[in-house]
Amino acid sequence: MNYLTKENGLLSWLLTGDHKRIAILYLISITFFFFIGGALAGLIRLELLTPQSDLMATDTYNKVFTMHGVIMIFLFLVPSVPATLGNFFIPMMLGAKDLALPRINLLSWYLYVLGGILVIYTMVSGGVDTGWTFTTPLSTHYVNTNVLSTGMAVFIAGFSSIFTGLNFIVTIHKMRAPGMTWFRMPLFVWAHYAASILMVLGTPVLAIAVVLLALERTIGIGVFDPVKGGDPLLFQHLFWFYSHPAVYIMILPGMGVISEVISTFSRKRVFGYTAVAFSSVAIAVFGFFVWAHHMFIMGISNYAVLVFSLLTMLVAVPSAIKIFNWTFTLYKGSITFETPMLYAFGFMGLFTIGGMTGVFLGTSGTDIHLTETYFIVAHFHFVMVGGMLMAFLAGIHFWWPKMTGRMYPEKISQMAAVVTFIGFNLTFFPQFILGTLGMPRRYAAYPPEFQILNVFSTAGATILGVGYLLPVLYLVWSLKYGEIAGDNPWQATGLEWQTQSPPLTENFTELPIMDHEAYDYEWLENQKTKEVASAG
Amino acid sequence: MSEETKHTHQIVGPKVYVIILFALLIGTALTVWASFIELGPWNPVIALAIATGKAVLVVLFFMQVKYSSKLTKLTVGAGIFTLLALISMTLSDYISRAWGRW
Amino acid sequence: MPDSSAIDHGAVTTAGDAHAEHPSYQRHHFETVEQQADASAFAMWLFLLTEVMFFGGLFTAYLIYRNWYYPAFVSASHQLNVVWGTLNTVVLILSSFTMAMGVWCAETRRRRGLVLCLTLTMTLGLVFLGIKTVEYKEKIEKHHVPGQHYSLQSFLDPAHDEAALAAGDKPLALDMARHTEIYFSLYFAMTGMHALHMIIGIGILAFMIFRARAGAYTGGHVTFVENFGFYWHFVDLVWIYLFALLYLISRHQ
Amino acid sequence: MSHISPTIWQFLVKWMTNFALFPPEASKIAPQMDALYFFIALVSLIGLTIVILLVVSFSILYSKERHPNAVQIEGSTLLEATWTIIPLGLFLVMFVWGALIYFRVYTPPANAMNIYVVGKQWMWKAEHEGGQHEINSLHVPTGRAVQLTMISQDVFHSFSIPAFRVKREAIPGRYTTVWFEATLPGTYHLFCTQYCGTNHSQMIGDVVVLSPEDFKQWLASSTSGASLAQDGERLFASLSCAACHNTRPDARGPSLANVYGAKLTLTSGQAITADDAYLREAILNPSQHITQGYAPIMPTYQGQVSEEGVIALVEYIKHLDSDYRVQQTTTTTDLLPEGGGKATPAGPAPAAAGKVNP
Ligand code: HEA
Ligand code: HEA
Ligand code: HEC
Ligand code: CUA
Ligand SMILES: [Cu+2]
Repeated sequence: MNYLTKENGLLSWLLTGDHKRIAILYLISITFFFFIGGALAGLIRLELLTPQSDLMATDTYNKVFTMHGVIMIFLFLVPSVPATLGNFFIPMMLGAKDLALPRINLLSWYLYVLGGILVIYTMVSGGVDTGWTFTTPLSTHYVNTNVLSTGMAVFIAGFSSIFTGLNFIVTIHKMRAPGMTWFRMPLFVWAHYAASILMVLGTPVLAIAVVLLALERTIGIGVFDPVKGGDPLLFQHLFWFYSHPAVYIMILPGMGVISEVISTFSRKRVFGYTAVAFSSVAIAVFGFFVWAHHMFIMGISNYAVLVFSLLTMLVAVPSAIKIFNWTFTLYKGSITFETPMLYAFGFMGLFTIGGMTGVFLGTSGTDIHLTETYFIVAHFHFVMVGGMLMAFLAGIHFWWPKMTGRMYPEKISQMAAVVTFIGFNLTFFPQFILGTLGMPRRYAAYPPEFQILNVFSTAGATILGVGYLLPVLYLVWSLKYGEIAGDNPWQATGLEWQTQSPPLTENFTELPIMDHEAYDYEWLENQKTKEVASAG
Repeated sequence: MSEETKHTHQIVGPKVYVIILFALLIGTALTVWASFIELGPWNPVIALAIATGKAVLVVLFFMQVKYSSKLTKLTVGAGIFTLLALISMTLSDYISRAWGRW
Repeated sequence: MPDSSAIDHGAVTTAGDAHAEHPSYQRHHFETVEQQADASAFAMWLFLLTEVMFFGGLFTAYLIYRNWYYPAFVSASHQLNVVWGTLNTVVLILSSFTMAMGVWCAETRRRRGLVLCLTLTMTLGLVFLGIKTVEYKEKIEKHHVPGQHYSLQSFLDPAHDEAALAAGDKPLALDMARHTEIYFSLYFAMTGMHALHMIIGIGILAFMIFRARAGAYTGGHVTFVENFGFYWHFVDLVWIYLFALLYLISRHQ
Repeated sequence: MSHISPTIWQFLVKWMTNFALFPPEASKIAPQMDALYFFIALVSLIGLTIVILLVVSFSILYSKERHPNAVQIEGSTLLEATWTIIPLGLFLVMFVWGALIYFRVYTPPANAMNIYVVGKQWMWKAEHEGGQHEINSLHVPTGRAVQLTMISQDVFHSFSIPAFRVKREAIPGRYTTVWFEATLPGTYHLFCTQYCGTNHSQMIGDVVVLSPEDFKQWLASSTSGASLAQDGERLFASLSCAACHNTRPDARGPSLANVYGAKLTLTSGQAITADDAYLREAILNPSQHITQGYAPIMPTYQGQVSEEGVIALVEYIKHLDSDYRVQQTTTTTDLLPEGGGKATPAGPAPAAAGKVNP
C-alpha cells in the first residue's frame, strides 16, 4: 500500500490533494512540454545547418524559436525541479504530511495545464513571433501573430508558479516536524525557500507587464508606445524585473538537488552548510537588483549601467561559493559514481562555464560586443541546460527509487549521462565562438563563414536529443522491470529516505522527530546498528 | 513548529477600530484640504506622507500587524522592501538619464 | 513493498500522541488547529505580497510619467471629480471599518453582528462601485477613455469644459495635451484593477454572508473571515494611494 | 588523400579556409575590449581548471575503494572566506575595467564626424552630413572618430559591427549614439542584432572602411546634390519655421543661430545643453522644455516630418552659426570633413547609394 496504489482511477488523480501525486502529474506534463520544446529546438538546429533560410521561411523560424523559448522557460524549466521534486520531497524532508495548502497545490497544476493549453492553442493557430522577451513596440504594434494568447498563457502559468512558491514558503515556515530547526533543514529545502521568495515577489510584476502589454495591443493605451509619449524601455524594466530573478528560480532548485546528491554519494555532510544555505538566500535577495544588465545597450542611463553591472558582480559571488563548497564536500569523502553523481559533476563543470560567461556579460564593456549574439545563447544554455537540466536529471535519478519503488538500470543510465555531456558540449560550446565572431541570435539566415561551427552545433544537438530520449525509455521500462529499490538504496540521511518507498499517502506512519543535524551520516550508522541489535 | 509560529492571537476591540476610523477620516479630510493650497514641491510629498500615514494605520490596526507575530511583520517588511527596490531602481535609470547625453 | 515497514520507521522517533480529537474543520495534514490557522494567515499575507508587487508595477509607471508629463497629469487629473473621489474614499474607509468590526464579531462569536457587518461591508463596496461607475460613465461620455476615440478637447480648449474651467486650466500645447492619454491609461488600469479586486471581494462577501447566517464563522473557526479581512483592508489601502495620486495631484492654481 | 570522401574533403577545405576563432580587430577600441575579454577568459579558465582539478583529484583520492570511510568535516571559515574574497576581487576588477571601456564606447569625442543612422523594418539608412545617403551600408574613413547618431522609425533595432566591437540599439523616439575610430581598411559585417520581426536576419549590410583619400573620393562621387543641412534648410522654409524663428526683434521664437551646444535655461529653472536630442525634442515635443522668456506657442511637428526630416532640420540648426543664410548655404563639399576638396557642381547625384529623402 502506498500513495500510488491507495486509490485508483483517473479521478482519484485529477482531484488529488496529495503532494506526491500532484508532483507526478507535473512530472508527466513538464516532460511532455520538454519534448515539444526539444522538437522545436531540433527544428532550429536543422534550419541553421545551412546559411540560407531554406528549411522554413524566416517568419516560421521566428515562430519556432519564440515557441521554443516560451515553452522551455515557462512550461518546462521554471516548474521543472520545484513542481516535481520540490513538491514531492519538501514535505517529506520536513517531516510533514503534505504541503500546507494541498488544494492550492492542485490549483497550481490546473493553472499550469491551462497555460500549457493556451500555448498549444497559440501554436496551432499560427504561433507567435516576438521572441520570448516580447519586446515592445514590436509585440504591441508590429506583429500580427498571437501575442495575446501567449501573454495570457504566461500570465496564467505565472500564477501557477506564484502559488507553488507561496505554498513552499508557508510549508517551510509552518509545517516543520518537531526538532526540525532552520539549520537542520536539507539544503534542498533552503534552495527552494530562496527560489520561492523570487516566485512570490517577482512573478506579479511580469503579470502586470503582460496585462499592460495586452492593453497596449488591444486598445493602444500608450504606456509603452513612443508615438504617444510612452517609453518602450519601461516594458523591459518590468519584464526583466521578473525575468532576471526567474533565472535564479530556474537554477536555485537545481543547486538544491546538487547539494543532496553530492553529499549522499560522497557520504559526507556538505562542506560549510551555513554558507551554502545563506548563499541561496543571498542569490535570491541580490537577484532582485540586477535586472537591467539585460538592457545595457538599449538606451538606459550610463549611470544605471554602472550600478547594475556592479550588483551583477556581487550576485555572481554566492554561486562561486557554492561551487567551491561542493568541491570541498568531496574532500576526504567516500565517493561513488552512480548516475546522479555523474550528472552532478556535469553540472559543476558546465555551470561554472555558464556562470563565468555570465560574468562576461555582466561586465558592461564586454557586453557591448557579446550581447545579442550566440554568446548569450551559449551562456544561457550552459546554465539552463548544462546547469538546471543536468540537475533535474540528477534529481530524477536520485529520487526515482523513492518515487516509484524501483531502481533505474545503472549502467545504461550512466552511459546516457555521458552521452548527454558530450552532446551538450558539442552543441553549445561552438556557440561561444560564434558569438565572439559576432553571429547575431534569432537569425534564420547567417553569413556562410559561420556554417562550420553551426554544423557542429547541429550534430551535437542530435546526440543530445538521444541523450534525453534514453532516460525516458529506461525510466519507463524500470517502472515494471526495475529492481525493487528498498527504503534507502543510497543510504542517504534525509527524512524522505527514512520511510517506505514509495511512501504512504501520509508520508510517515508516525510523526517524525528530527533529533540530529542534516547530513548526519554517523546518526544513520547508529540507526543501522541499533536496528541490527534490536532485530537480533 | 518553531518559535515564530506561536499564535499570539489578540482580539482587537471596537474601541480601537473606532479611533482608527476617525483618524482615517481626518487623514482624508487633511489630504484633500492640503491639495487645495499651494505648497510647491511639498504638495506631492504631503499627499504621499498622509497616504502613507493612513496606510500604516490600516496595516497596523485593521490588519492587526501590530499584534501579530514577528514573521508577519517580517513579511510586510519584505513586501515594502521589494516594492521600493522595484520603484527606486527603475527610477534610478529614469532620473540619471537626464544627467548625460545618453 | 514487502520488507519496508519494519526497518526504518524505528529510525525516526515519534512525537508521541498527536492524535487527540480534532475539530471538524481541521484538515488531516495539520497537527493542530493553531498550525492550520497560522499557515493560512501566513499564506494570505504572502498572497498580499504578490498583490503589492502587482500594483507596484503600475505605481512605477505612474511615477515615471507623472514626472515626465507633469502639466498633462495636472490637467487630466482635474477631469476627475474630487467630491466623488473623496466620497468614495470615505465609503471605502467605512467599509474597512465595518469589515474590521465583522472580524471582531466573529472572534467574539456574535453571529448576528457578523452578518450585519458583512452586509454593511458589501453594501459599502457596492456603493463604491456605483460611484465608480458614475465616474467611468462621465469619462466615457467625454471620450477620455484611451484608444481610438480619445478626445483632447478638454485640454486644448478648457474654456468650454466645465471641469477644466472650474480648476482654472490653461490650454495645453498639442503635444502635451496628447500625453493626457497616458494619464488616463494609468487611471483606468489602476482603478480598473482596483475595481476588479473589489468585485472579487464582493463576490466572496456574498458567499460569506450566506455561510455566516448559518453560523459558520462564529463557532471558533474564524480564519476565513480574518483572511478575507486582510484582503479587504489591502484593497482599501491601495485606494488610499490611488486617491492621493490620481485625484489630488494639484488642485490649486 | 583521394580515399577520403569528397564531401568530407570539401568540408575540411572549407573549414581551413574559413575557420576563425576571433573576429578581426578593425577599430581603436577593439584591442582594448579584447584585452578585457582575454582577461576574463583567463580568469574563467583558471577558475574552471581549479574546479576540475579538485573534483577529479578528490574523486580519485577519495573514491570508495580507496577511502571507504568518509571523514566528516564541518567546513572552514578560512577557506570559505578565501573563495568569497578572491572571486569578488576579480569580479570587481572586471567591473571597473569593463565600465571604463563602456564609457569610452559611448562617449564620443567632441570633434567626431557625425553620421546619422535611421533604422526601420528592415533596413539601415545612413545619412552623411554632405548629403550622401546609403542603405544597408556605411562608408567610413580610417583614422577619424566617427559618431553615429541613431534613431529607429518603428521598433528596436541594434546596429552592430563585430569587427569594431561596438553595438548600439537604435530605439524609437530618442537618439542614441555610439562612436568608433576605424583602423583597418576593409569590408566588415553590419548586423541588426536586436530582434525586430520577420526579416530581422536580412537587416544586414556592409561597413566599408576606406583610407581617408578613398573616403574623400567616395564622398564626392556619392553626393546627392544637396547637403543634409540644405535639405534641412528647405524643410525649414517649407514648414515656415522662420515665421517665428527669425532675427527680427519681434520674433515670437528664439533665434536659433548658435543654439547648438548652448546652455539654455528653461522656465522651470533647469539648465540644459542643446544637443541633437534636445533639438529633436524641441521640434516634436516643444512643450516638454520651454525656454525661459518664451511662451509655449510652438506647435508640435510630430506626424508632419519623418525622422529623416527631423535629422535634416537638426543638422540645419546645428550649422546655423551666424544669421539665417537662407539662399547662400554652402555647397555640398564645404561640409565635407577637412574642408573637402573642390566644390562639385550640384548636379544630379552620379552614384548615390541611396535615394534622396523627399
Ligand atoms: C538558469 C538560468 C541563468 C543563470 C543561473 C544565469 C546566471 C548569470 N547570468 Fe544569465 N542569462 C540567462 C539565464 C541565466 N543566467 C538567460 C536565459 C539570459 C538571456 C535572456 C535573453 O535575452 O533571452 C541571460 C542573460 C544574461 C545577461 C544579459 C546579456 C545581454 O542580454 O546582454 C547577463 C548580463 O549580465 C547575464 C549574467 C549572468 C550572471 C552574472 C550570472 C551569475 O549568476 C552566474 C554566477 C556563476 C558563476 C560566476 C560561476 C561560478 C564561478 C566559479 C566556480 C569560478 C570562480 C572562480 C574564479 C573567479 C577564480 N545573463
Ligand atoms: C530550459 C530552457 C531551454 C532548453 C532546455 C533548451 C534546449 C535547447 N535549445 Fe534553446 N533556447 C531557450 C531555452 C532552452 N533551450 C531560450 C529561452 C531561447 C531563446 C529564445 C528566444 O530567442 O526568444 C533558446 C534559443 C535557442 C537557440 C537560438 C535560436 C536563435 O536565437 O535563433 C538555439 C539554437 O541553437 C537553441 C537550441 C537548443 C537546443 C539544441 C536544445 C537542446 O538542449 C534540446 C535537446 C532536446 C531534444 C532535441 C529533444 C529530444 C527529443 C526529440 C528530438 C524527439 C522529438 C520527437 C518528437 C516530438 C516526435 N535554443
Ligand atoms: C508659432 C511659432 C513657432 C514656429 C512656427 C516654430 N517655432 Fe520653434 N520655437 C518657438 C518658440 C516660442 C520657442 C521657445 C519656447 C520653446 O522652447 O518651446 C521655440 C523653440 C524652438 C527650438 C528650441 C530652441 C531653444 O532656444 O529652446 C527649436 C530647436 C525650434 N524651436 C525649432 C523650430 C523648427 C525646426 C520649426 C519648424 C519646423 C519651428 N521651431 C517652428 C516658436 C515657433
Ligand atoms: Cu532590425 Cu533586427
Ligand atoms: Cu539576468
